[in-house]
Amino acid sequence: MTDVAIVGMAQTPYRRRRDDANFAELIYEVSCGALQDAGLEVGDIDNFITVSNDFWDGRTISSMAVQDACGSSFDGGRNVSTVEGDGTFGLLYGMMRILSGAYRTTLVVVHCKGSEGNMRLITNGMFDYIYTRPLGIEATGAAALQARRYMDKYKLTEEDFAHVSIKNRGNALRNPNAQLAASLSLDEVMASTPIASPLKLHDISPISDGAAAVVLAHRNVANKLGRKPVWVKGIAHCSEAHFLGDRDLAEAPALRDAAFRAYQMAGIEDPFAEIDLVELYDAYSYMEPLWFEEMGFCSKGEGAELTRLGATAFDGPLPVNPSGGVLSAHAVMVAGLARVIEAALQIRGEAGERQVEGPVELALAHGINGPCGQSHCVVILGE
Amino acid sequence: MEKDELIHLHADVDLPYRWAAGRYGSMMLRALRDRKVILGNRCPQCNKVYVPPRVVCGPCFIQPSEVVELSPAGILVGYSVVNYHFIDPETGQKRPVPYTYAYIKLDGCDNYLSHLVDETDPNRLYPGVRVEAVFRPDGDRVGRLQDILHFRVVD
Amino acid sequence: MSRSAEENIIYDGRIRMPYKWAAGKTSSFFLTQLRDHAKIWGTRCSLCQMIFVPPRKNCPRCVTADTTWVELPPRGILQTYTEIHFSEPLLQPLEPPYMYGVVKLEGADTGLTHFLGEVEPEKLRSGMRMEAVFKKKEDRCGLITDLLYFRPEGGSGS
Amino acid sequence: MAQRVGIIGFGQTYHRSHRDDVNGVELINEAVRAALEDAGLSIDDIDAVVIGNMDHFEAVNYVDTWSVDGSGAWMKPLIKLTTGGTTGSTLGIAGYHHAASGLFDVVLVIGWEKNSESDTTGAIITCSDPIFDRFSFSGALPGLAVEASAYIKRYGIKEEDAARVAVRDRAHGANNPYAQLQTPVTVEEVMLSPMLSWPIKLLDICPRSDGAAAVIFAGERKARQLCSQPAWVHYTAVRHSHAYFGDVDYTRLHTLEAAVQELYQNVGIKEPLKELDVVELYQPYSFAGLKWIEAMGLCKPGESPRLVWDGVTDMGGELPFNPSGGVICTNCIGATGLLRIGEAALQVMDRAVGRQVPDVNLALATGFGGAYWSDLMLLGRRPW
Repeated sequence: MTDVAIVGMAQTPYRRRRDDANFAELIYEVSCGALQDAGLEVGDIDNFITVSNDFWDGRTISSMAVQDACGSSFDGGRNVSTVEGDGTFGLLYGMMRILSGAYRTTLVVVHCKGSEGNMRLITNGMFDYIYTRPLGIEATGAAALQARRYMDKYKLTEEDFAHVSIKNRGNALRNPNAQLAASLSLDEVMASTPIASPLKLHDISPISDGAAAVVLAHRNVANKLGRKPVWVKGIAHCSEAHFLGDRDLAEAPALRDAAFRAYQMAGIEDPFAEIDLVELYDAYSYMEPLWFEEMGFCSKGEGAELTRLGATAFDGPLPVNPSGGVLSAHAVMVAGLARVIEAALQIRGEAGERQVEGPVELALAHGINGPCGQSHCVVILGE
Repeated sequence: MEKDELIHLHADVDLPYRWAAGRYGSMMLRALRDRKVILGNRCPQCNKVYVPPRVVCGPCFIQPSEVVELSPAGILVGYSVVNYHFIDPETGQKRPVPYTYAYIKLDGCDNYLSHLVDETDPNRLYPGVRVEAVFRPDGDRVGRLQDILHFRVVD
Repeated sequence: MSRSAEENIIYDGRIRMPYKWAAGKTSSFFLTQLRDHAKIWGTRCSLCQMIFVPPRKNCPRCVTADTTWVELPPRGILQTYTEIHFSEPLLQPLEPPYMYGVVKLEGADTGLTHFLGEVEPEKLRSGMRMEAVFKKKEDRCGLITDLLYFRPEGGSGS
Repeated sequence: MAQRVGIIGFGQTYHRSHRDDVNGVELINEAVRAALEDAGLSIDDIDAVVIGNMDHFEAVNYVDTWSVDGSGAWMKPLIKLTTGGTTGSTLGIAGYHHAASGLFDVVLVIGWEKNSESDTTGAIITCSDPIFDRFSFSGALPGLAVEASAYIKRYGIKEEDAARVAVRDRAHGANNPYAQLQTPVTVEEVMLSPMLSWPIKLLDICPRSDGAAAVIFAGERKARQLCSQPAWVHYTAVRHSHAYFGDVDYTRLHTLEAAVQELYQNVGIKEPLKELDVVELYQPYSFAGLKWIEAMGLCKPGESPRLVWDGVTDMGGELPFNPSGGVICTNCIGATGLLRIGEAALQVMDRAVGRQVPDVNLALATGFGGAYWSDLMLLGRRPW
């Protein structure tokens, strides 16, 4: 349990191209939206965190584009910092700066326009330049190696993964912000274009443009606001080795570690029984069961079976990605904060058509950095 | 002695981008291309006029809603005759030097426009000297800030 | 005026820059041994005894720089693989479709990611024994691609 | 949960123009091992790792996950921050908040750069807006030249005054075995060095360096347990305003003025010249050593040359600046701000071998970068 709550949030719809808006315009939209949602003025915010990536933006110091738009230049300027990584890490650092006693309120903003760069070149750039980059490997090729290893180790099939795409793209039909929403059949997924075996087109998240913002507040502020605060009950992050060959790609010990520490902080002993909803980073279909298992919701190798049985369905006992997940909209870095926002909306009971049945008292949101989920951040949100 | 040989890896990193100018940027670049006009926008609170026009006045956190046509002329606030060699990250090649990089305060505008001046003689360049925009001819303008070829010193 | 009437201006540009990365002493030894002798070397941490390929100047887990060289055989076990079908000419050194795999060399504790060759993708299985195929000596230039690919041990698996 | 925080260890590489003997990950590891050794810790004692640099100097994306083998962050909490020239100070401030939040006790903070691996000016140009600024932008020099020339014009400052600042830092750098430039220079030599962009000459500006820095922050209980004299973090302040280079007021460094005012007010500093004992100023060129110390309220506008010529900012003066030799002697950009913090910490800890200022109670470290942004961290001998 921590003393920090989410008191405001906003996100843009996620679309393949937002040629009508530059980074500052996306950020100004969500900054104003999150402040309005919180019932606060920009002058009430004493700390800002921007999240962006210099490769995706094609700009060194990519945060420069959004300093004015997030409000950090307001009235002579406020304290601000910039995280380069998933939005959940921005949330984490924003929280730290409140917990340290330095600030009372924090606006966390994140943007990415996947439409403006070349995803394959940009993600090739995250691999080591001596041994791996010259091979031309990038995010999807690496993910395919992980998917194959996971299948082989736990005797899973491509059909197992297809069910995740069917579920999440189906969930996205209820989410107006989603980019890809469809009622897919098993045959359609299985027959979709091969990209990097065993991954096919429908196993892979789209490239999206979008932005998101969250207002964090210390307990003393949060309790005075009109809105029902959504508390950050637990949070933890962890990274494992970089070289793909240093890792057993069928395992995610860093996620296991982060989830364990986040549960400890939140006082969770039995995650499956206690957590009501999960929004996790399913950049590829196989990631959902893999992450789900490492979060301790079931034994290793059982995640896909649970999906097939409907346990993680929209109306199942533990809905996973009722928003449609990253498979339905993937603005890189934004996607982790979008998971947080989706989980928080469910706790507030304000998720509209995608509101799951029954009360959501405790939810898990998750973000990743680096190839094949090398680094993870787990956030536990609650009433 | 191969043990002492140090290897370098050479890469010509080439990342293509298609940056969107956005609502205000597009408005300005269309006006430049179609009408040879430089646009700014004015903050309704502090009355500052900005170029390029933008979605927000940072100090006021308000949309500068009023779009204004700026004069193509103004004063040179600061400049630097660039004489040193460096790689232009747009081409991967050395950018030709010398050239003059300048901050220009257009008449009616409160901040500066970064651009080029077609003058490298330091005797003709000084802060406060008047300069004016030289536009590319009709048909050559494509909707970039480089549709202003450069600024020139007005005697 | 409707928004659709407003043309969005796009700036088609690039970041294009030459980079010169230093491999450093440790990787330079690995790359020159690969180039000159078609040999693959790893490093052993004197504390945890783990053998890493590619070699590390310091142990990534113990952080100590107390590591020693170990020569590894050019063969090992296939841990995972993929066949790449998508095309990205700005990036790919080979014409798709082509294959990547992770091969754990005999005696090493980590796998090496590289191309796979001389095998039909449907014949690939995790756990297969693989061996390294090197470029001809005159074509080797001190890059990781001096190792051409791994193929099933004993020659073509197709 | 909130706790006071002290710096308990600092390590740096020997900074050089080219470190071809190590790659980036290995360079990082040198600083990490040096910091661990300095603090008497092993990597197992580290609870979280913070790292940063500027992506396009080395063309490495996601440097945090890429560098795990060197940073020691394997199976540890790891985060990356980057804000341009202020990256190093941004990282140090993040290290402080990691520990101060109570979420982590011992935090390893790493800043690094291998500027030899690309064209530094070309890479800096990529920080400008790609549509409106980049085709004309020419790196760091022109903006600084505009700032310096406006300052000269307004206060009648002489180029020799700035040269004296460079002379001071180069003299100090001779005391620092880690500095890239360790040979002193004279005012005449600075004045005769090639003119790069009037009034800035070659010896007025920083070099480009390969190097890394690592600083270990700890919460109060751990800090007292692990270190006999931690450098306690008293306050941090940051201003990152402006989106375009044409928005900057080159006659005043507003960001530094605002950050300094916030810091002085909250800490209760009324006479900074008297109350501060040493400053590690992120001073990328000599003129900043005049104009910016005025922005810091050390003297009235236009009066800084007198302070500098009188030796007030020299070793042995009332308020020594940059005992390490500062940025003019070493500039591995992503590490530079963190080097300021680490060097300031050494001064507070009384461990700045060969460059120690006597009796340091309060040390100020600054960061500079982006579109004329400023960061501050105040360190003290006693917890605040």
